[in-house]
Amino acid sequence: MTDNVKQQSPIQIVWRNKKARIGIVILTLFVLMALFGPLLAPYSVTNTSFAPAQGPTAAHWLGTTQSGQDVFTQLLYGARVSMFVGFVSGGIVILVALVVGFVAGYFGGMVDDILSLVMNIMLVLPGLPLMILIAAYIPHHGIGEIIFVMSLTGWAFGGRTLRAQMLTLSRQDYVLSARFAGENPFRIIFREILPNMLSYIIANFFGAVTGAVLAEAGLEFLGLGNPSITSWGTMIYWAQNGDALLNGQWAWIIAPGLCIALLASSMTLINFGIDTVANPRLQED
Amino acid sequence: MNQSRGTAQTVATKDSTLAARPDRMLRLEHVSKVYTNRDRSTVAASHVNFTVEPGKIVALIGESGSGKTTLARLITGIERPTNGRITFGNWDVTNLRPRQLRSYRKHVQMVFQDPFSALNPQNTVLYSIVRPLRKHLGMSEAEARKRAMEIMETVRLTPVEQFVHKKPHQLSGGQRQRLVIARAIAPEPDLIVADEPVSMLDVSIRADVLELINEIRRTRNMSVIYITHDMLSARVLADEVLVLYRGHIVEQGDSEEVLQNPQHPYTRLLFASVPNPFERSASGTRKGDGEGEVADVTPPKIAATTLRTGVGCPFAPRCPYVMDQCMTSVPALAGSEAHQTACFWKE
Amino acid sequence: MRYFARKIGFLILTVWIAVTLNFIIPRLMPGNPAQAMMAKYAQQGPVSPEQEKALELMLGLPTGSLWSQYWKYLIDIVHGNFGISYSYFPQTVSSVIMHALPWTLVLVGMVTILQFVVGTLLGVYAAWNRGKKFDSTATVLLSFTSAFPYFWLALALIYFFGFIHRWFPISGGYSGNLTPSMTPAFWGSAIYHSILPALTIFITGVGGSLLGMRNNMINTLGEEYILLARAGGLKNRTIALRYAARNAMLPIVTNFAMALGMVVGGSLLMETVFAYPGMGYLLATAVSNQDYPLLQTLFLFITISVLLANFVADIVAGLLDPRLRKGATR
Amino acid sequence: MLQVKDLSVTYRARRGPGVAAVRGVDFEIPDSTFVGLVGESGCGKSTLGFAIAALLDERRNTVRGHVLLDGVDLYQLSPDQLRALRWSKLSVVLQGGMNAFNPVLRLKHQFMDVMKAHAKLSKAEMTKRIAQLLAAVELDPAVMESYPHELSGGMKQRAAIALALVLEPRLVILDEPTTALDVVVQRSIVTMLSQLQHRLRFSVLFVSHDLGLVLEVAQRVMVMYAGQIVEDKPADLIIDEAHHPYTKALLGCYANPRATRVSLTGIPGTPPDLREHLHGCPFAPRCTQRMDICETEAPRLLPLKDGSVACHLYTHKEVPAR
Amino acid sequence: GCGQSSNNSAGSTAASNSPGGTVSSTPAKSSLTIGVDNGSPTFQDNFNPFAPGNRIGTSYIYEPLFFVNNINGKVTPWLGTNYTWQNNKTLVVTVRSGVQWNDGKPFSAADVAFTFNYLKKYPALDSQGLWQVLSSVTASGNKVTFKFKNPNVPTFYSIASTVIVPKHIWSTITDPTKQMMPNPVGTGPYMVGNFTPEQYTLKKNPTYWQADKVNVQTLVFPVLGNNQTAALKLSSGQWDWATLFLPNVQKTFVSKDPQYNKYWFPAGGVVSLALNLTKAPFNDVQFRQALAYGINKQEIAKQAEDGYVNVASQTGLILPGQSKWLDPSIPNKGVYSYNLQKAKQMLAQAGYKTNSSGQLLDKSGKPISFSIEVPNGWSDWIQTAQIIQSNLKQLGISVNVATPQYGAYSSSLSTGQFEGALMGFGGQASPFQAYNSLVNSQFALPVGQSTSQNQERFKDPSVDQVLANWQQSTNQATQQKDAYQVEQAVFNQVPVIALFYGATWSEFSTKKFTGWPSASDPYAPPAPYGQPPLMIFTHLQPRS
Ligand SMILES: Nc1ncnc2c1ncn2[C@@H]1O[C@H](COP(=O)(O)OP(=O)(O)OP(=O)(O)O)[C@@H](O)[C@H]1O
Ligand SMILES: Nc1ncnc2c1ncn2[C@@H]1O[C@H](COP(=O)(O)OP(=O)(O)OP(=O)(O)O)[C@@H](O)[C@H]1O
Ligand SMILES: [Mg+2]
Ligand SMILES: [Mg+2]
Repeated sequence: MTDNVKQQSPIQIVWRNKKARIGIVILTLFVLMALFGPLLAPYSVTNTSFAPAQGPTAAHWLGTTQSGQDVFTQLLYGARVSMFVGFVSGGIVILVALVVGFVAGYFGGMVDDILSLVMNIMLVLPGLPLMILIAAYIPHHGIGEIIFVMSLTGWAFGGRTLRAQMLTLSRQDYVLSARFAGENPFRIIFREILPNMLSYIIANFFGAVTGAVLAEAGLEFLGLGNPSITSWGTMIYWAQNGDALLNGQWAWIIAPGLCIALLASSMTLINFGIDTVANPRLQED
Repeated sequence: MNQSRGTAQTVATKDSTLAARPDRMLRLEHVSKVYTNRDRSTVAASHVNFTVEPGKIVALIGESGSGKTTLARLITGIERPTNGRITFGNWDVTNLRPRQLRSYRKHVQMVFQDPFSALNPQNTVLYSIVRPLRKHLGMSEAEARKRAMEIMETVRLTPVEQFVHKKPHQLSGGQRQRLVIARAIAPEPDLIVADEPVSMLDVSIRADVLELINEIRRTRNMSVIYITHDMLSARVLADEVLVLYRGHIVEQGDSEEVLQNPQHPYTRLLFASVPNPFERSASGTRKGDGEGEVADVTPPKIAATTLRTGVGCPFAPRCPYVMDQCMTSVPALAGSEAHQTACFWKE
Repeated sequence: MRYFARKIGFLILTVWIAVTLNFIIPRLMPGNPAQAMMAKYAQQGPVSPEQEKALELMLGLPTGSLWSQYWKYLIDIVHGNFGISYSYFPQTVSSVIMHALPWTLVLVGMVTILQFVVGTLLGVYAAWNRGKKFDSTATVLLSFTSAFPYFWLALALIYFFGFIHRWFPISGGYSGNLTPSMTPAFWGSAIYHSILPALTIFITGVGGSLLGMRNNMINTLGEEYILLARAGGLKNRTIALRYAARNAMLPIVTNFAMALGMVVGGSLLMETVFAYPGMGYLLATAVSNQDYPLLQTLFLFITISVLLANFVADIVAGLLDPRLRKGATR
Repeated sequence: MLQVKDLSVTYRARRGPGVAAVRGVDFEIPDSTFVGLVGESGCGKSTLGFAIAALLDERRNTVRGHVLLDGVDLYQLSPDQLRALRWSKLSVVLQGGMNAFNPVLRLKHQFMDVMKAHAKLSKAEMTKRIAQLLAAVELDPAVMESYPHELSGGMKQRAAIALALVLEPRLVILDEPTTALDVVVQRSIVTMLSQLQHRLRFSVLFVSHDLGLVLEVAQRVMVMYAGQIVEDKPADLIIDEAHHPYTKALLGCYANPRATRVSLTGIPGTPPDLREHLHGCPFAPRCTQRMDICETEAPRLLPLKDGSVACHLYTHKEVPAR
Repeated sequence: GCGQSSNNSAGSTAASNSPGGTVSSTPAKSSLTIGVDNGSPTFQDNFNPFAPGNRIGTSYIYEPLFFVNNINGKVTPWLGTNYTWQNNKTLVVTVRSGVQWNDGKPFSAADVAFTFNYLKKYPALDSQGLWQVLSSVTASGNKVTFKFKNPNVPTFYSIASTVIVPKHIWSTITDPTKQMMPNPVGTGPYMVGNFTPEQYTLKKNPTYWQADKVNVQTLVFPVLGNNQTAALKLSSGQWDWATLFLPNVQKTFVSKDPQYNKYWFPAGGVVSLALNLTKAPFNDVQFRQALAYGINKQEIAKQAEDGYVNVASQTGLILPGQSKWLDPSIPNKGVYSYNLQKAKQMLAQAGYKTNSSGQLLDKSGKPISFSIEVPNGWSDWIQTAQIIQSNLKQLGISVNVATPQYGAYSSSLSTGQFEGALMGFGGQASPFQAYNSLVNSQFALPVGQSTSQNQERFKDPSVDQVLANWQQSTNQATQQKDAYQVEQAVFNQVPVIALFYGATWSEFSTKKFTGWPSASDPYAPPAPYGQPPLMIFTHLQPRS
């Protein structure tokens, strides 16, 4: 009767997954880049004194912008904003999703019906167009506003999965047992249920971050963001306003896009691993 | 409408040394529970009356869907009855507010069917036992730990030091169920409701767990409601037996009485369905070949589910001895105090 | 029947909410959206009060209490009257949209379906050959390509295939000297123009379909009925397609909503880069032109298209999955 | 008819030792015999059943030994030969959960898929055959038009048995076919199964953890412990003549409803970890009649007068060494 | 039957080209492809001169009374042959005879009078606000008489540039802004040819009154697409004439075909930093002057505008085009050259202190910080604001660059609810128009009320007085004297901080036609929109 299969810690399971390992390595690199970018950057990000619109050279690995900034420096700084926006929006999205998912999943009944309906509606409202619509009306576009728009349009997906998960878990006998042990609802949620859905939360978090990073880039590209910050999205915005392609400055456009793609896919890859925690069937042989 | 089937029955006690203490007596009076879904409603309990005296083990027997778990959930306050009253000592279980419910559960605990899902995979053995001690008995962490270890001794999770930091997945099925039981007895409840506590366990472990429950009952003088579909284990463990069919109690009484001499056709069907290895060595033939007792009773037909509830005996559609009377009125429990049956048919 | 009734109810409710959002959002934000337009005219010279009145009348600015505005707005929408576009003045918003709609519908619709079919089939193949070379290469590679920002990929394609090599046109939906018509020349031109845009959606989208299908397929392959089908000596093809893939499809069809929302967003960015005459580019220009009536109606149309597609997906899911039809599990 | 020779199955692990779930099993099932296979959870019953049906995923485990069906070794066949042989000679019935049938196909079509894979039959012929079979398992033939979710658990299990019989196989392997069901339903299905077996004369390998149930329906019972068969006997004899201490202990876990009240005894201890190499008799740690040799030497399955047993008690006393 | 021949020419273009079709880089000899009309983003078939969102080609079809060259203010007779001020409240214009509408009907003074009275009838059409000044317009013979309510001489330029529409068509149109006009009737050199939402052609009007001077037979207007693709198309030689901001134009355009590819980016207006003069410290002249010194306009011109433009004179005049108006006593042609030291000094003198962390404090002791609003997506302006931001940081002023949508930007400017904003002004034929709308306190409405002019809300009665004088005078010398006074005021009081001259972007190819305007022959701005094309097309000669 003993459960003979020795359990591995979730982290081991994730790390054992080859794809997840690649993802973790890439993500770590980007986190380091965001943290230490300014130290690594060859120049100051506000320095506009270089010969403008140059292709890659030894001094400027990725060339310079049309207004004479070093593209590589911008790329390093851009990691900060892009990841900040991504992770903060992702965090807020997950927080909102958790609260809504919990309230809906734990209390059930009418509350659940209403919240589920709201989530389903939010889900079918197309995200980017809604973001554009809101961004088009918002008078100011600071980072805060971008994060707000992102969170507002992004929470429903996480909310729905977390609600479902919450629903499943709160029907588990051990939750009922905890009630028999005299635990209060608060503790039941945080001590009994939450730890068991951690992998879902993290997977959803990464999903939300990926979405936010891509959406931020999209908004910035459309000029609906804040072009005076340096993020990978604004880099592409400026690159295309500065006709980078026309000038043959492909590095100016390719580099930030590649970073976005790598960052986003690193999280997708990590999620391969995290999926296997919740669903052993997906584990690699 | 269903007329009264007499007031709550007190099942006779065999052991007079355990005097009835009314402050720890569970009493169900005309308890009904109707689940209403979108398009249909299910009567999961119908006019159930019984009492459980302190220190007694009462078995609830019935096939799947007969309403056993429903009764357990009603008694433990997880759900509220649609009708009727449940009292435990001075508690009116039917009207507990959340705060009261929590203190009620110091006195009434539950053991779940599936020890795999009743334990949080993240929590250690010690934590699982310490929590109810702290919450219900208000012990300090140190006290609770000490006490928890004693309880582990009681349920024979020994050597204790080896087990305290294990997590459920490191335990065998039997050990898990012991842990579940340890958890339930930790706050020193007066009543434990055990919903099929051994049905998920291997036969080789069942006896031990049942024995443990029995022992605890004896040493701690708790009442136990033992829910099962397995008549044999009920017979081993219980003092009294209640047979449930579609939310109705169709037979009840002293366990030896009822199980040695089942009266209701449904009880007979159940009894005949129990696999019995010893049967064959006696007869020397395989049951399937001949008539045997099983052939007496018609197997359930799909049509049974379409029966309109409330009219006639619930078992009538499956009953081999069905009479006209059965279709129009509901039989009430009748018979001696030690053995009552709700059936119009008499042998 | 109940299943469909509920779906229709949800459809109507969501449309109503989208409509109401459209009504509320502009009113929550500071400034009168039409001021933008007036200010633009006013740049050319002083605006007298009479002129302002005339402009307001010309643009059809709302008057009256909020409730009466809302009523009028709802009634107008029911009558298909979405007002007049500022940037296409005096054309109605609906006629402007009707010109853009087919482009997006055909291009995005076709590519989405293609991408979905190809991705799903590849997903089936990858899951069936789990752990083999194709599986591991395809999953990693495609999770990378599906993380490409749409606009970025579009720019790269334009640069390499449109500008450097000049194999494909870099913008527009068809050659300008052809009149939209059902002639082969026009269709040829339209298809030729749609190749790079289509490629953009396809490359970024196919990964999602593959990965989604692969996961579901792996789950499904672990089900008992698959084992039973194998024990039954069914052909691998039958097991893979009729038993596994068909069931693995179900959650995907139901989750079409999310996928479609993404495609719509992606195609919007793609169209903007390619100056493709569809809804997405129209939406992006409506933003920069401050054409709020157009902007709102576009959003509404996009929402309704997504909703309808979802509705269809739900129906298809219902047809594929008998459990849904009875409303048994839901 | 079915011969299993020295069959071993190991579930490979990515790291460390794999799970040796079946360890050198030998037995035969003659024609038209109802054989029960019992043992505690995790002792390898299902694995053995699946190995006999050649259903184990070869990428994840190693199967050694031979499974001969009418003299043909299943593990020597090409995939196509194996496919042809499946179901027509050997079929399986799995636990009666929600998942034994494809949820999106009508039962009829699932029956037909199997029939089409093996024989060319017209639609009408197939329909007729399905109706016959459903009637044989006491189901309304109209049920064939239903989807799986429209059936109750018991009905589904009957249908699964009908499906197993659709090609008149020689051997049907049933893996815990009634565990998910209620006693009453279980009883009626087992009864029906045993009558069918009697009538149609196919062989049955009935896998269950419920010795009581198996003893009632089977002609022969094999008791499995830790991946090995420890006792193999005609069912009639087991109660009175069980040889292996494990079998005896198992029997002690059942109460006789007809007899007067008895207390039950469990078997203390837990089964061994199948990942480990086992020294000596795997049951030794739990055995009340343990001898020194049990700790060091593994007993082999040796024939007795009726059946066979793997226990040193008999190797050394009653059974003369060969 | 219209324009079969020109359709063919466009059609043959497609046929002869690569399968893409859009790659119409080598159209027929006598046609020009012009990249100017953007659509929104596709074309609607509307050539109604009064409708917002009409086609750029509309201005190739309708003509004004006089052609006014905004570069130097030179007036060329067009549909009007001559004008006289009978007094400063009466203007008489003589109308050209022998002109035909392109539907064959004759053009007359009655059409002119009809047009102006039509604007009166439909105020929504009177985008220049003519009828705030006019009292009547009447025709008799070939003369049209404009009577004014008050003397307002500079209004002549507005009258001159108003396009004339045919009475026989428009007299029956009762909702002129909503009238779709796919086949417009005008007097101009071109008429509508072939139309699709992605491209349209104009063909030469055979009965044009100066048909002999017009050598280009067909004009092709493809949809511009977005900036990115437009630049790629221009660079790859698909267009003969375009108006795009191209970075590094020498490399990205000229070098692709150095013999023929030309550009000319003349100044067309002043881009300035407007500060809200109703708020402290912006209401302090010395503060504004210090800022004017503290902003590196040179760097802005170089970085944000790729060095295509010049630093603007603080006088508000567009130099060198309007140099005849420039008061010679103003130093350095009115440019506040960048001088950080001087700026700091001036601030200190004016009593602004800095705190320990280097922040500049206002009079109440709070650190000065403000935001500069720039319309969303105007990337060169955003860059400009970013440079200002880093310049002013040197002075201890913290600037936030806000990029609201144009509507929000425009409404905060017009209601005066802004701190700083980039703003364009000027570019008209007469400096009076620029000054009037920049500093006339008549427009400086209280904060909260909407105004389209003097949005920085500058008030100086003496300046108002001078402007009123100027407005009434038909005398060149008086006007000059008044202009000097206003210049001085604008230069010294810095109502807005002039940054650089906004350019008229124009790239063209001389491969097929020569005679384009240039710095040495600035007969018209080189823009393919507005009225300059009317002038330019009478100058273009086929290359022999
Ligand atoms: N939450 C619920 N909603 C609707 N019906 C319910 C609900 N819970 C139980 N039922 C129905 O009530 C009846 C009794 O169920 P209950 O779970 O009490 O049976 P049980 O005797 O415990 O059966 P089992 O042996 O299968 O556990 C069944 O028909 C069941 O379907
Ligand atoms: N896919 C697998 N990978 C690794 N180990 C496995 C796998 N399947 C089963 N096992 C292990 O093999 C042993 C035998 O499993 P099996 O399922 O055959 O037991 P069983 O006798 O059928 O048990 P039960 O009565 O619980 O069904 C167990 O220890 C189990 O943990
Ligand atoms: Mg139950
Ligand atoms: Mg098994």
